[in-house]
Amino acid sequence: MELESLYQEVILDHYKNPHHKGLSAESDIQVHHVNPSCGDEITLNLVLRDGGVQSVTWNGVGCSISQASSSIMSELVTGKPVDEAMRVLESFSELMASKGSQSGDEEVLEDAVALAGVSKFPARVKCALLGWMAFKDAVVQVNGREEDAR
Amino acid sequence: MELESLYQEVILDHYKNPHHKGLSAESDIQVHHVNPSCGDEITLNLVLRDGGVQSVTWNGVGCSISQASSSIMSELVTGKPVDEAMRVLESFSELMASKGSQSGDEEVLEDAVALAGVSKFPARVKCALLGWMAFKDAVVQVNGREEDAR
Amino acid sequence: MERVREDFPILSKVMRQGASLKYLDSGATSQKPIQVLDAERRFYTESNAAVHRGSHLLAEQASEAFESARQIIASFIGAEVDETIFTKSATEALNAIAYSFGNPGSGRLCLKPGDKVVVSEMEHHANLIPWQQLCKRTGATLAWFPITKDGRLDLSNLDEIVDASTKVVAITHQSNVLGTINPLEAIVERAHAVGAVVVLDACQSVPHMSVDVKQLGVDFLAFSGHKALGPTGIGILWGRAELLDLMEPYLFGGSMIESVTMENATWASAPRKFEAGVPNMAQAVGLAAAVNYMSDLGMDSIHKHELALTEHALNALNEISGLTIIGPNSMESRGGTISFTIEGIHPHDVGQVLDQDGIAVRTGHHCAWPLMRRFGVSGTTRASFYLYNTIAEIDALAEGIKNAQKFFKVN
Amino acid sequence: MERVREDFPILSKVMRQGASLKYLDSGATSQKPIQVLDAERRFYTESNAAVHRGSHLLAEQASEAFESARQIIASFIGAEVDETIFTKSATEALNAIAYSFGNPGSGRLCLKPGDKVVVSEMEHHANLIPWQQLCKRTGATLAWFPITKDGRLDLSNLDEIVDASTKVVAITHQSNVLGTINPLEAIVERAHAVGAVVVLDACQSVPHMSVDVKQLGVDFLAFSGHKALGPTGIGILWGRAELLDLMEPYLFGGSMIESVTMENATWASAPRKFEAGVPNMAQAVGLAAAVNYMSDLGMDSIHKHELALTEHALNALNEISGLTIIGPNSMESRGGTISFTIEGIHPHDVGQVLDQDGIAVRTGHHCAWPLMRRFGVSGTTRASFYLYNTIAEIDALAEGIKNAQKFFKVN
Ligand SMILES: Cc1ncc(COP(=O)(O)O)c(C=O)c1O
Ligand SMILES: Cc1ncc(COP(=O)(O)O)c(C=O)c1O
Repeated sequence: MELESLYQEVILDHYKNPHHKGLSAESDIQVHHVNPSCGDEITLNLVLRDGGVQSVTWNGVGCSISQASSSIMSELVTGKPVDEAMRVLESFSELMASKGSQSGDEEVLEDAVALAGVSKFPARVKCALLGWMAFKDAVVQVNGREEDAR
Repeated sequence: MELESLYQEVILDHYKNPHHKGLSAESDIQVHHVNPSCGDEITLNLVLRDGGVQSVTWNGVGCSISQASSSIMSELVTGKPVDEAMRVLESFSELMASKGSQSGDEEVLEDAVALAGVSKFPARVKCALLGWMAFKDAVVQVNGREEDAR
Repeated sequence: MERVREDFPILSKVMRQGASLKYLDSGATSQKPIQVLDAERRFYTESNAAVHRGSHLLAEQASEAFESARQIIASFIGAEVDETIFTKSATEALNAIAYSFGNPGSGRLCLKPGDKVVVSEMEHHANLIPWQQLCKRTGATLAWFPITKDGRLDLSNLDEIVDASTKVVAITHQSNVLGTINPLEAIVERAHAVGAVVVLDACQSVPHMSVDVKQLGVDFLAFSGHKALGPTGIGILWGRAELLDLMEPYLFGGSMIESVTMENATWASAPRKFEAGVPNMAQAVGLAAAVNYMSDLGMDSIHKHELALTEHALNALNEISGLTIIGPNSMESRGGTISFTIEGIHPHDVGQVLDQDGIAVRTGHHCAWPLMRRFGVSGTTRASFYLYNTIAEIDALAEGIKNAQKFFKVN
Repeated sequence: MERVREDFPILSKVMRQGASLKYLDSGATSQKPIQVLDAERRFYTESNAAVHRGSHLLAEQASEAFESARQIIASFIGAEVDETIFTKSATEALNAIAYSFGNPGSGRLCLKPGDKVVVSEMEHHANLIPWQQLCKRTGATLAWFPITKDGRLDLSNLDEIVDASTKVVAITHQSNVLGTINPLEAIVERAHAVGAVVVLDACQSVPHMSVDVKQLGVDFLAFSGHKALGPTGIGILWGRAELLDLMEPYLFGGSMIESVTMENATWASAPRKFEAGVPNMAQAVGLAAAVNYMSDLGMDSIHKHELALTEHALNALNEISGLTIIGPNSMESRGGTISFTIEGIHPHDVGQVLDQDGIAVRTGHHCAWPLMRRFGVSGTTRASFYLYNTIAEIDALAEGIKNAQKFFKVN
């Protein structure tokens, strides 16, 4: 049944017990993203240190897909050099755009491959991407500030 | 052939030799009407005297139907008491709205019955009515002024 | 009502995994009977030409088809034919009014600083944002009726909210989220007492019950064709003749003019004034066919059918534990739109599980985001009914919700 | 081109007195091939649902159909998909731009007193009155290129007319009256040199020749679906991404927002920002089918076919004494639209006689009233050709004109 391929156990686990949920007291930047078609929202705090992602914390309301995806994302990128985190993000975006034709590279995406089934449901792709896009935006904004400061 | 029933000899005669065309030097009122869908225009001068139509003169550009109809109208109403002129107008409007089902009362409409065929062509009805509506408007405006003066 | 389903080819479509379609999303857009599709096609294959502009036979026939469509739709809502304007949608109709009210050429209808526009907290964005923008342009202020916790307009402060400075009261006839049918009489009476005009968003009422503009006593009314069995790309703006007369148009171009120079232009009278360009002729003809379809069934029969479905649905849904109805939980003054939340499952996930069984519902904020905030939810699941729905489809909905609860282990 | 006529059922319609239809009025609206009608019907019977708002299968399929229509149409004019906006008509598209340019929220694109908008004396009312109104709202001034006596833009004062104060140049690609194809290069170059944007009214070019927005170098482009084999009720607004980004929307409602409170709203990005409400989905799908139909034939073949018809027509008409061509009387830079007057017969009467033989032409001012004044006529008779027209139809036109002259005894 397709439903199980969409909602894999990993997803339901992350949904029930999201990681890195709850905003850190301090951050380099805070971003707020919404999905205008459904009203789901995420607030994300990012701390970068020495070219790496020191911490990603978030809060928000959303469906199982968006919550699980944000949880998986924050697990994945934390501790990685920013470059590498962005490559993971690229890889995940590609998977989401694949309309069910890819299963995802487990080496790179780890738990996130469980979201491969989402790519078959165009209306849900945005849910899966909500947290990732917030993370990307946060990185871009911090880097932009540093450029400005130079 | 329908064409001859639309363009009767009477109409072509009035078109070639329109009556009362050329504006009088003086008038109680001058009105200007356009047919916005084709750009045809008429300017009409009206003189009322003792409750009767003393003179109707007009100028303008338009198709054979609008020119002939204005010519016939001015012939018909000149010299008539205003009430009676308005009844002729009513009768003509009714004929134009008849979609080809009426042939018109020759006692009342005289030459204007030649325009009966126009009622079968919805797009031409406005042409036939252009001069008549200008006349009606002129009468209404003069009467309005008199009311205001009272 | 039993035989209508045969007129809607899409209702026999096979969905995911062989499930049959249970279309419970008519609040978003309705399905179309074959009669509407045929009317549009007949227009294109027999009388397609630009209306109002030509003297050739096709142009005559096109004009005849277009203007009789107007007549049919006008009669359907008890309006005069020249008061009935074709727009592309209800959204356009509402924006058109708001633009006129911001144009100094509209005379006493034009708003100024100190004037007030009143809406409600249950408005669809289409009947909210145009007024926000109008207030921004003119310096007028926006006020609104709050909503009670059972999803009714709170009119307890009617006289304070609609005060002497109020120029416009813009309100929905039936909520597209809650199903609430609003009590117009008191509002219209108060609005007119202070000299305000009443704009009615009738998107969710005209398709479902008998609506007569004269009886309602409102001044403007808007609805969309596509929610009323009609084609996409058409809506209706109705306004009282004497107000349309005062109003400046908002779209400028061909067919709406009286005369034009390089520097200036004057306008034709309504409805032409508000229909710039070659109009949506085929869609007008299609909407007239839709209106005829509804009239043949009878709006009262349609309404009765929907009420029966709604009562059945309320009973079935109320039996599900963890389900909360957002909106009136009784049959009093409500139509066939039911919003609800399920404890522990996000609306998107509810919708996904239902979709698996061919049950099409809407999830999210339903273009009524402020209303969501009022109820402290990010969204709801909404089932909305129309003349082609059946009791069996509603039972499937209830069953589907229970499946979702099982799947997400919340019950 | 021979076999296309079979795709257009209306072309075999029997007119007054048994005459066959010779449809020479495609400049007003085109006929539609069966492929377009079938595409619309398929949308309604297989995937009708409100786009962008639902997670159920039908809504997914509707969104897919709607968005691939956008992709097809964008490619057809060499545009990016997110720059391609569905409106109800070219008229709406042009008004939308004008509204944005009058909204302070549009920043540097908003006009102010002292700014100038340049049009031409050959504009359709749809590309004239919106700019008149914009100037009225903002205090900007309107200027225009005059027209030479053979129906060309007089660009001799280009640099004075398009001066440093010019913010917008809005011009037609091909005149709907004269058939003139305007030389855009010089205009675009000058406009950009002074920092003005160029708005192209492509209503009469996109259906008839290959148009590539990037190659033309313009900033905005508008055309209507119904003149391009597509359904009524749809038009396209194209604009450069960076300009659309700056622009405020002009219709407010569902689907165009990012977030909404009772007091405020923020916008989604283009194209969504400019498409408030449930869009004209079926018409978008129909227009994509029309575009595919044209692409399959090839725009160059279509254009060549029309040029052959035009050359034949000019020759035939020039042989008729008492006939005057209004517009270019040669094949240089002109398309298949020919306006003319007949000495001693009013256009209405010419049209009537032609109609008697099933020949459908347009008569009057063609929504270009200032142009009529320029040529000192109250109206013209206009024949306009498209891919389905034949040499025989043009011969019938010439014959018909001679009959009219006989009937009215002017020759
Ligand atoms: C040159 C030109 N511009 C604009 C328009 C307006 O197009 P529409 O009426 O489809 O909005 C037309 C057609 O009427 C036209 O020929
Ligand atoms: C209550 C209400 N008002 C306005 C609208 C807007 O209608 P449309 O999108 O057809 O313009 C809708 C539907 O989306 C609605 O339900």
